[in-house]
Amino acid sequence: MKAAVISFPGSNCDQDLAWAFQEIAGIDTDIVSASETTLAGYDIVGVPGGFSYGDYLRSGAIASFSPIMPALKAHAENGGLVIGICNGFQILCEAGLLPGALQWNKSLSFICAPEELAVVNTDTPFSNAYEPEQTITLPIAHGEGNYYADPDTLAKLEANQQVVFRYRDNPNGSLNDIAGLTNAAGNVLGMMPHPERAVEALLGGTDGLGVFESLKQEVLANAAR
Amino acid sequence: MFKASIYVNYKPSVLDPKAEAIKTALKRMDYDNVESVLFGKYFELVLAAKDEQAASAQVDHICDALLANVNMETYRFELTEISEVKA
Amino acid sequence: MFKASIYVNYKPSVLDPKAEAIKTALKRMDYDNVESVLFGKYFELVLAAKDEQAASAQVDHICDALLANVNMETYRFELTEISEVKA
Amino acid sequence: MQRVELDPQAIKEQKPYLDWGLTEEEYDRFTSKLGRLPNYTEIGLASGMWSEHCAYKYSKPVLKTFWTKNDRVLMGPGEGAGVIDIGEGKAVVFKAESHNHPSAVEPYEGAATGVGGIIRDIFSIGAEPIALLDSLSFGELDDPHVRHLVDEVVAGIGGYGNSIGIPTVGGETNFDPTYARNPLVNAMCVGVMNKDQIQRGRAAGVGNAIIYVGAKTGRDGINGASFASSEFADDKQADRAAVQVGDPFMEKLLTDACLEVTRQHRDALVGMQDMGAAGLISSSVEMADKAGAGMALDLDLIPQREPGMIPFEIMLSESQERMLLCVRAGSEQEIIDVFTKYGLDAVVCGHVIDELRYKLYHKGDLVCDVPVSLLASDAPIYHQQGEKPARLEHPVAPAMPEITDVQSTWLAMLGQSTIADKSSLYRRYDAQVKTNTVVLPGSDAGVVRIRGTHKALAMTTDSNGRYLYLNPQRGGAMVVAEAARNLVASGAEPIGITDCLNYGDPTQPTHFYELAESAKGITSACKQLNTPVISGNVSLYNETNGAAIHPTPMIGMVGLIDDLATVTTSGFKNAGDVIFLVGETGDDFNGTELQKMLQGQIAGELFPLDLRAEKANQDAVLGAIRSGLVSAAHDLSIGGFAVALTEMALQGNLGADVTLNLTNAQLFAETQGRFLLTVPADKAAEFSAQVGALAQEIGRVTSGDQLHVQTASDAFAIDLTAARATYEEAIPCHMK
Ligand SMILES: Nc1ncnc2c1ncn2[C@@H]1O[C@H](COP(=O)(O)OP(=O)(O)O)[C@@H](O)[C@H]1O
Ligand SMILES: [Mg+2]
Repeated sequence: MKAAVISFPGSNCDQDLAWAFQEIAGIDTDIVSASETTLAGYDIVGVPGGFSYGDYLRSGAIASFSPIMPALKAHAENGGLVIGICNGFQILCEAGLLPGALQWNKSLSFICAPEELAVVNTDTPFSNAYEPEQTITLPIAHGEGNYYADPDTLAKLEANQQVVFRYRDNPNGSLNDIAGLTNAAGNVLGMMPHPERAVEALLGGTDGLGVFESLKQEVLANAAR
Repeated sequence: MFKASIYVNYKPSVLDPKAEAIKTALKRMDYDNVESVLFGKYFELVLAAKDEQAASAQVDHICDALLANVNMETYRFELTEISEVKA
Repeated sequence: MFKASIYVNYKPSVLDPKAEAIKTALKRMDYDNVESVLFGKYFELVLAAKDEQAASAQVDHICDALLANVNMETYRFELTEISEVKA
Repeated sequence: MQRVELDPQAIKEQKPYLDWGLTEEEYDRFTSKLGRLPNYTEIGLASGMWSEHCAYKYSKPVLKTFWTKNDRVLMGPGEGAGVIDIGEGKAVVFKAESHNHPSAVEPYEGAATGVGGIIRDIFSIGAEPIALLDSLSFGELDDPHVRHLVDEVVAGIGGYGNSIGIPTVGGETNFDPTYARNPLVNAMCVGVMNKDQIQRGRAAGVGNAIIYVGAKTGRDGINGASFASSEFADDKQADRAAVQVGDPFMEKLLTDACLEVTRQHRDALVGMQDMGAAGLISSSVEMADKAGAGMALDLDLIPQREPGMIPFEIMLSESQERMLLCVRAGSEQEIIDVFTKYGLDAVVCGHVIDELRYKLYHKGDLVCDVPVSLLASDAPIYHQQGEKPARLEHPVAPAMPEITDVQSTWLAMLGQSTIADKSSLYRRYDAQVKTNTVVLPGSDAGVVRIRGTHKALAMTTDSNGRYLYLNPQRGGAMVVAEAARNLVASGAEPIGITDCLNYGDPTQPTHFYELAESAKGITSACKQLNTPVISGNVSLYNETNGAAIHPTPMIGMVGLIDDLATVTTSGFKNAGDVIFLVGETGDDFNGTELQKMLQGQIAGELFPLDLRAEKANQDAVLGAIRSGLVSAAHDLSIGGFAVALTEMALQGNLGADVTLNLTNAQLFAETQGRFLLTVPADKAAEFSAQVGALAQEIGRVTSGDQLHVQTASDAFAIDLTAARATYEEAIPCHMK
């Protein structure tokens, strides 16, 4: 089982995510530069947080033109697992792998704080280790995490049960309290909260472990199939 | 050589928190006569192209792909032919 | 009723990392023909004022005090009289 | 803005250097040492290099008195940052920097570029930056201009630190009218490295190449160093030429590339330094001077953002995100390739030469040819005489504060801006990126683990201008003591400090007195607490229209935790834990928040500090923590016992029941050397045996939402719901 974490110029959670995959979940993990053009051989691809290319135009906008993106899109189209966290979520939206967009927080300020989330769909490769409606606490750290999609898109993704995590106490103005969601096929997840920051009790919590355990189970199950 | 003046704005249906903040600030400054605020991005590109049609197609693609997020933004642009570019 | 179209840009001597980032991205997208990029802000205010002069004075003050950071940015605006405002 | 280059004779007559901060005497001194009239470039360079910011011409005699060495110090002041051995082959590197003047003019970019600058100091030593802290002092929040400054400064610090991906794990925010037009914006960065890889800013070896790396040079921040070395008058607010814009994205690339060079290309690298104050001139001259070498640069090779820049501008520009390297001849390409890989500009722009001169070529002309030392070690040093300010001669002691309604005083204290909860501000900083932050902002110190070991570093920034205003020397010692208490309460042994010395115009004998006296106090505390000064920064001329700020040295202190298991935080942990108060409490009110709140002034004789008792108490607390006896610890600082107890309760969501033999007013006294600790009931006897009479049992943690307090004269309760509302909403309410 292998995971790749894509490192864009300006990514700053790439090491953190790779650490969580490698040291916590025990998945063999490589950091792959965004200037590479292939992701062959990886079961899971992580798109990490940070400020790719400075995020100077819109978060994630410039990263979505990186050389690695065609390979990432191909990986996703072939059913490969993709998890985008924070800036990774923004990149996946900009690249069209996830619906909608992330706008400035309602407060217009960056927020770094623990947030309570409800796991509203446990039937995904990213959340099957959680209990339905379980409340978990994960840190958020973003300025642009206010999820927006037009009414049609929103209705569709709700009907399709694509929402995986919802804020209990919406910190940023996201529509329908959306903190994380998948694509229609269910193999690509984007979420603003940082599960990789909640995998060690020493650092204040382990509620993020479920995401990594879910992914690991999914890959093992796929391999057995 | 062409100069493209490009305007990118939120779609009217999208609530723009920055425009809202400006409205609030204007209220606080006692500008009660300001009826509406739109806050967008403005770009100027200078580009070489063989004719206006080619320039227009290119700028359109640049806007659609990069400068605007068409999920929530719209864009428009104007082209002017310019003779020379200042370095 | 007046509509003010306001443009706020960095002063030429101020480093603009945003414009640099866009230039780099355009290069990567193979738009080598783009010579220069300017990235600014664009505002549209609709405001009530008794005449153009009054509107202009107000908009100027709003720009100076709120919309532009005059340490680093310059602004310009155009006023158009409009008959009615769309809500 | 087109600069006209006056010829040497015209310079002599028209004295343009006066506007750049150089005096006539200094011009004469430079001229006589040079042996001819300096040209426009040369005198421009002198104005930058002889500014207080670069030459420390007033502060150097004071800095020399600092205690800078013990057996742990690997590198003291004199380089980008200082280095301390922390065992297991590792070292901690830290320094602080002030960006007060730029932040007063352009708060977002001023604060952001302050952060950017201090990060470069850390990685220029070869250390990986692991944490940031800040120390902010503003005027009162009822002033809209102050609110604007707070908002923008906080956004700027977060904007840079969050983006570059270094957690901001601690800091402080103070409010006092003294800072209304002259905010203090100090930033500190901490890094970790292998102790055998220390890198110095040296340019040695004739023929070796000087390589310029990073952002292009523009006209931003020209004369920034001399700008920071002169005071503000309102009419100068219009002077906006000095604004620099930070690019954290570029700096992230620069950090990674420079660390790769120091780790993997050590043989090729001779020295490296960041371009901070006075940009290219200061970095290049210092590198040559420290190595006793000469240097020649070709300015046509310097990457430039704007056309038509003259040598003066190129050399004095303070464009951000630039570094200067000295690289062995023949290895240039190897180094350039590293930077190219990260998409950064890197160009050879000069060489080390075999004469001790500093030479600049521009469009084929030799535009500067001066002895290296004339710009560096031979800069003037002034031995200023201090004079005791009148206010200190006959301090008028106000009456003892009288507390009529202790509950309402208690709540009102919690709502004072300097005491109230700052989370609405530090929530805007990413405190967790890199996933090593063990203790987040909100406790006494930020704690960051060191991967691959069982160790952690605790860190804090502290200042208290009010204490120094009443007594610069004792106040200076108190700030160091407080910083150490914050670390001890977190379970760390204090190991060293950095500082930012924020004062008024040093040419005024009374301000110089404040500077010199506080250095004495800092030194005595450093020695007592075994925390040498390993780096620092001076910011003088903090004045607006002739009025100086309170003398405000900022102390950044780092402590070592050998075993992660002993990290301690301040929130109550369990109902039933026994509460101990360490240290005696006196009638200590002059200079306190209580005095300010009730009497609207800071006045009288500052209360005493017993450094030996302070050290004994700190040792006892640290010993108890290391023995695993302590479940929560908090030092008593501004607001005294009442504030500390409330904070422990609010953080732990638990109440308390305490009985003290103190007067109501003493609940708010700021007597030094005190801690509140909680100890699990089954360990209380062992704790008492170990700590003895230094600690006094005063009560228990309870599960309720009340603090029940019995003093010498009263029994009363504080409702924690109300306390929380006051404490947490005070600042957000003001900022609305
Ligand atoms: N207040 C101080 N206390 C101790 N050392 C100081 C102090 N001020 C400056 N130094 C030391 O002097 C040297 C030069 O400082 P500075 O010019 O501020 O560095 P930089 O050029 O990186 O900004 C540094 O090593 C710094 O640590
Ligand atoms: Mg404390």
